[in-house]
Amino acid sequence: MKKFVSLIILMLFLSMLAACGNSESAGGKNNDSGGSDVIKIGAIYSASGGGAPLGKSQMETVKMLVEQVNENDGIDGKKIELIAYDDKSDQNEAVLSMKKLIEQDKVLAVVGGTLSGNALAMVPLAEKSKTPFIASATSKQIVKPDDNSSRDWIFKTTQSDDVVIPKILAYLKEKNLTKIAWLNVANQYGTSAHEEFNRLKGEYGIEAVIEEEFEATVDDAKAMLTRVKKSNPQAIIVWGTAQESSVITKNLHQLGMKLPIIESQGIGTKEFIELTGEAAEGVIFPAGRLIVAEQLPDNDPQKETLIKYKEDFKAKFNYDANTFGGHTWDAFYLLVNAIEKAGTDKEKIREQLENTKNFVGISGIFNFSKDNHTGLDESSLVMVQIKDGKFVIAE
Amino acid sequence: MDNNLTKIYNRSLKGPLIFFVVIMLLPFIFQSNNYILSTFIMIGFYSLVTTGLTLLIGYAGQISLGHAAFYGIGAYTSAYFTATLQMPSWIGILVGAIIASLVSLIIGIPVFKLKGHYLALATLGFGVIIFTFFKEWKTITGGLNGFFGIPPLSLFGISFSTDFQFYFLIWIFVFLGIFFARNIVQSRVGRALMSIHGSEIASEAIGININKYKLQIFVLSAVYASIAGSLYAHYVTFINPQLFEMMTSIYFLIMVVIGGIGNIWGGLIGAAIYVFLGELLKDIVPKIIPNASGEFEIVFFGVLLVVILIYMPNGISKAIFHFIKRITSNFKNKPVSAFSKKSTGSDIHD
Amino acid sequence: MELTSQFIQLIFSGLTIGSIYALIAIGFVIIYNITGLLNLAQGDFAMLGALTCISFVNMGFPLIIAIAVSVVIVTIIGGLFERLAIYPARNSSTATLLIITIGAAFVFRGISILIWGTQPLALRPFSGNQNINFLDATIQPQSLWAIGISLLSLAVLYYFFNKTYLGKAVTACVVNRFAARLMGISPQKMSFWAVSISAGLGALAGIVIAPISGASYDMGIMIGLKAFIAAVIGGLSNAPAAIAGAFLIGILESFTEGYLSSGYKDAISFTLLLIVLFFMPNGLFSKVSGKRV
Amino acid sequence: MTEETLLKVENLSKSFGGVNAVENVSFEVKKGEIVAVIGPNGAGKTTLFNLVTGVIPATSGKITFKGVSIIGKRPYQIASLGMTRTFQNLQVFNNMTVIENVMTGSHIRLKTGILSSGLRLPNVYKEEKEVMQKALQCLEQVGIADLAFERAETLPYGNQRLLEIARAVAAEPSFILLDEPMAGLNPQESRNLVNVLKNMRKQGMTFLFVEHDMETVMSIADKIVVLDYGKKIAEGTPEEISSNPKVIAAYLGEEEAI
Repeated sequence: MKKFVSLIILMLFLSMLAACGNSESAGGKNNDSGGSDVIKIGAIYSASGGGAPLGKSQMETVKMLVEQVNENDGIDGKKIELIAYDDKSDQNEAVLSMKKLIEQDKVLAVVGGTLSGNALAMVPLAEKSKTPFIASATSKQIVKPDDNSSRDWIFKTTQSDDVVIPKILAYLKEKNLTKIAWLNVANQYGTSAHEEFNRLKGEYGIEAVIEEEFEATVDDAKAMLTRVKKSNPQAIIVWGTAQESSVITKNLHQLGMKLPIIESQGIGTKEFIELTGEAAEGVIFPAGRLIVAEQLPDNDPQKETLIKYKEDFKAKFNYDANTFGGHTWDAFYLLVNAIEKAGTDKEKIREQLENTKNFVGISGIFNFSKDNHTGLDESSLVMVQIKDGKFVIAE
Repeated sequence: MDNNLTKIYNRSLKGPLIFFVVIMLLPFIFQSNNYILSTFIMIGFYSLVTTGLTLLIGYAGQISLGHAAFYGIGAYTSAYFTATLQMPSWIGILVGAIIASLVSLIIGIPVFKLKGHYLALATLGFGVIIFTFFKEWKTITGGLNGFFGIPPLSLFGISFSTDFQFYFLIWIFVFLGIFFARNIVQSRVGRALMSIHGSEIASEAIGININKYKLQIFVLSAVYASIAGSLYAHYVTFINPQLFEMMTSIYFLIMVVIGGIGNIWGGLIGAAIYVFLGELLKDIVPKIIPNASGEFEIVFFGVLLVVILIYMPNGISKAIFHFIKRITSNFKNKPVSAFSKKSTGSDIHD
Repeated sequence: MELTSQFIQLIFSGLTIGSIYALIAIGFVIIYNITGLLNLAQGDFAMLGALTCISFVNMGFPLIIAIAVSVVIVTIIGGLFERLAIYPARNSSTATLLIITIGAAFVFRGISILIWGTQPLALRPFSGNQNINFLDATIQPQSLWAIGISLLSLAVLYYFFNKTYLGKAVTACVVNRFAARLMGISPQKMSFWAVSISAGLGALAGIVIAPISGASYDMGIMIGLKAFIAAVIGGLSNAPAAIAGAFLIGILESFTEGYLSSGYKDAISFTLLLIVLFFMPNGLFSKVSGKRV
Repeated sequence: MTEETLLKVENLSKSFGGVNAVENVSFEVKKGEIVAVIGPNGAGKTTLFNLVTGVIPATSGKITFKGVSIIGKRPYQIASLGMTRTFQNLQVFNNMTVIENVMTGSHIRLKTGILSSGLRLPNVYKEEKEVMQKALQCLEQVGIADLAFERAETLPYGNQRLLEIARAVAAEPSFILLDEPMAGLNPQESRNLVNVLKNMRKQGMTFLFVEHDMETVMSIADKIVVLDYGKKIAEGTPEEISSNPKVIAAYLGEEEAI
């Protein structure tokens, strides 16, 4: 028995090498027959691992949209073939998957990158191979690197920190709240926003009376928050995603700190409200219009698109669509739009993407240019408040 | 009598050379496919780390769950010296190795007073502490935002910027690393290491300074990891602390154990299986279960891991070498000498 | 006054999380002493317990029944895990067994993504949200539940191990495996019970913490690890010491967060661990034994 | 020349948590002698061995070997002075072949370090060949040279004992401690081992050994040290010991207790 199983396992591994060779030749053949009847698009999201709370809905969004487009006869009669990989929130997986998409699957373009780190690791590969890549991660380095390396082929559908933070700062200034406590989750998402906050706060005359970090695995932050309480801020900014922000928000409530609480766009999910309960009441955060779609006036250009995405998604996956999936919707349809107009030439797709104007998406209305590969400005965001367990547009 | 040594130590270069030639020829077959090349390059990085770890775990019998730290030290040192200080690559690699060996020495002195699970936990603890350094020492490492713009490796005036070039570089390092390790294993030092695994009290009684050897081999394995890390940083050009957290150390241990302890090729085999298995699951799983994403791969990987270790507790390399031996002995009709008949019960240390 | 209130706040935060660590740490101690196994999937039992319980509550079961049923289910999963993964490999090396438990942890995490997805889920507190004020410090009722339930389970465990036949048999295995075998107690059977019971305890810990931190597929990793540190700091061979270690780690963490920065929380726990390992390898609370090594 | 003192133990004591395992023991071993330590179970014989070889630290007392104090020295340092040992519970290196076990025994006689072995410098090969020859000789000396390439763990118990002795000899020590070398051997194996030891003594080796088998002790020991409850109760030639009333009482006492 033991020998038998050992043998089977051994065979499996031997077949693995063979499989590698096979898939290579198969990939080659597909390429030879020319991409004339299908359009190959690659997707890489973190559907499992640490980034999964964001990446799973992105992966499901892109799969759903491909189905929809193909049901409607594809792009100019050509079906889309989606090749999707889960990078498992691991940078090496992301790099290997990107190479596989480019070199072996020979995709026309790639959408993906849930986590900024993974997206940043994929960027040079897309750039080098001249493959259009539309990322859904937040870091502004993805399209506007500090070292000024080239980003011709890279686009991004999320509001960078340099769009989100000014929105918040402007809001605080307007409400005349100048003494602020800043708390961020100790990961890339939190620290990059923190940097941006520190860079810009002066311009808005805002002062941080205390700056703290908390772990993504935090269970109880009351200890740290008592320190925050002592520093007497006028408002508190909590920068994290749903689970950790929920703990902080609940703790603030328990400590009886009745201050304006401003959080990040990362809490814009129903789970946050469920997790946080009554403590979530009154929390304000900047968000795309997706979560408040129903409350938009009928003449809002985004309304129809938003509601359709929401309904489709809910019907198919039985949970609510969220902002993260929305970024993927934008990435995918920007690409589809570009292919429809420019055909299947990579350089032309790139040019088309760069010149896309007034594209109505989920995250906002996109206006790209040579210097702006994000295409979104502050108007894509609204301040949203939690009231009676619902997201409402704040005034 | 001159050939006596070959009775216990397989010094034959035939197998390794054939393997080396095959490895060196592969890129010419896959030249157009950077994906396959980079799969092999990843195996190369891991093999370098796991070969060092095999000396520590497989021969000296000491567990480490902190080697991602040394991998990271190599990567960050190289990144800092080449990107920030604009120095040549070899200086980064060298300084990384020196820092890694110093750190491992400082860690090793207290840690190797411990055994078994306690040792595992202590090394894991050091791994977490060094990870905290990567995370918090923002002026050097860039913190959680990561370290950008590491230049491609350039050695001896050659720049290794393509997968094709890098492939040769990393595999030459791997083979040098394996041969160095193999030479160590087949010598006085190797026997001393194995004796520590066999019985610490007995090896001390015949005059082996077990703490010295544990420490030496720990430092050596840290240097292996550091060099691999340096090369890795130049290869990916972007690193962040998350690459060097606890799970990475655990993955290294997984590779060593599934590869097989007590065999110097075990590290390479384990690394290859780990990478191939991951890539293979990526292809196979969606075919079995449509619409499946990564979590299925993780489940399959976990199940396979458990099954492999239940049925091959000594790792896969042993099974592979037995298999090769069977095939080759089928070719040669009869054992050549009376000796080989006798030694069927013995295992040659490769 | 403010100083005392902050102090009490920190103590309660520490005790709450410490009580969670304690429940899991005891699981470690039981398994470690009976099987010599370091089970890195221990924290995942907490995750499974919490998520299962949330599912039952959402189906409309009363909380108490949901808790009971999910503890039983996870106990069974623990038993299966022991039979399918640990038992067949019981004679393997430390490293091999360690990795088998990691493999099992992968499986648990993967399966729970499949069942519950990746978004964190909520469990309502056992008894309302009305905070209790105690000397100016704010205490959640759930904290009291956490501390209370862990103390209660410790009492039940004490009774089990000292008064019931099965419990005594398990204890006998801990003290002397060989002697236990002579008495007709099979260590293999005890290994099964040990892992099952630890799984049940883990599940309970997960359920208790869920209303405080929420529950998601990856919550087990850090909880499990911290509980293990706690067990080692206290002393792996001694359950009460492990519990003391768990509360100590909980309080240490809460004070680090309260007075320093939470970025260093893990590093500080591990530093304490290393200090204990180097200077008191039998744990902080172990008596100096005259036993020959 | 034969009167040269090799090992000198003075007032040696060791207590474990208040229990005296060895108490105030003194004796000497001269070069070329075979000295036996006997005593009922729990008399402290193995503890004495562990003290002399540095495995456990002494509570008080002095041990000098070749005129050098070895108190506080680590076992490997003591071994490098020329003292090796075997173990009551066999400590063969199961993960190696028989000959590698013995080659490991030659450790202190070799110089190769990590760098020179890793780079395989020319002198390494020469050294390796020599150590292998030496190991084969040691195996021949104990009569198991034909098993050289078997895995150590596959050897029967008796041969593992011989292997431990060969490993101890490979270090070319001047003094070997044997902890119950006859335990678990059948009569023929025992006789064989006695011959091996006698031959080695002829070549100038000195032995200190613990043994229960009185026949062996009486036949090869030059001097016997008797321990009871950690104290030395007698010392002398086999003839003196066999007629010593204290010794008889200690042994009879033990038998009565059974």
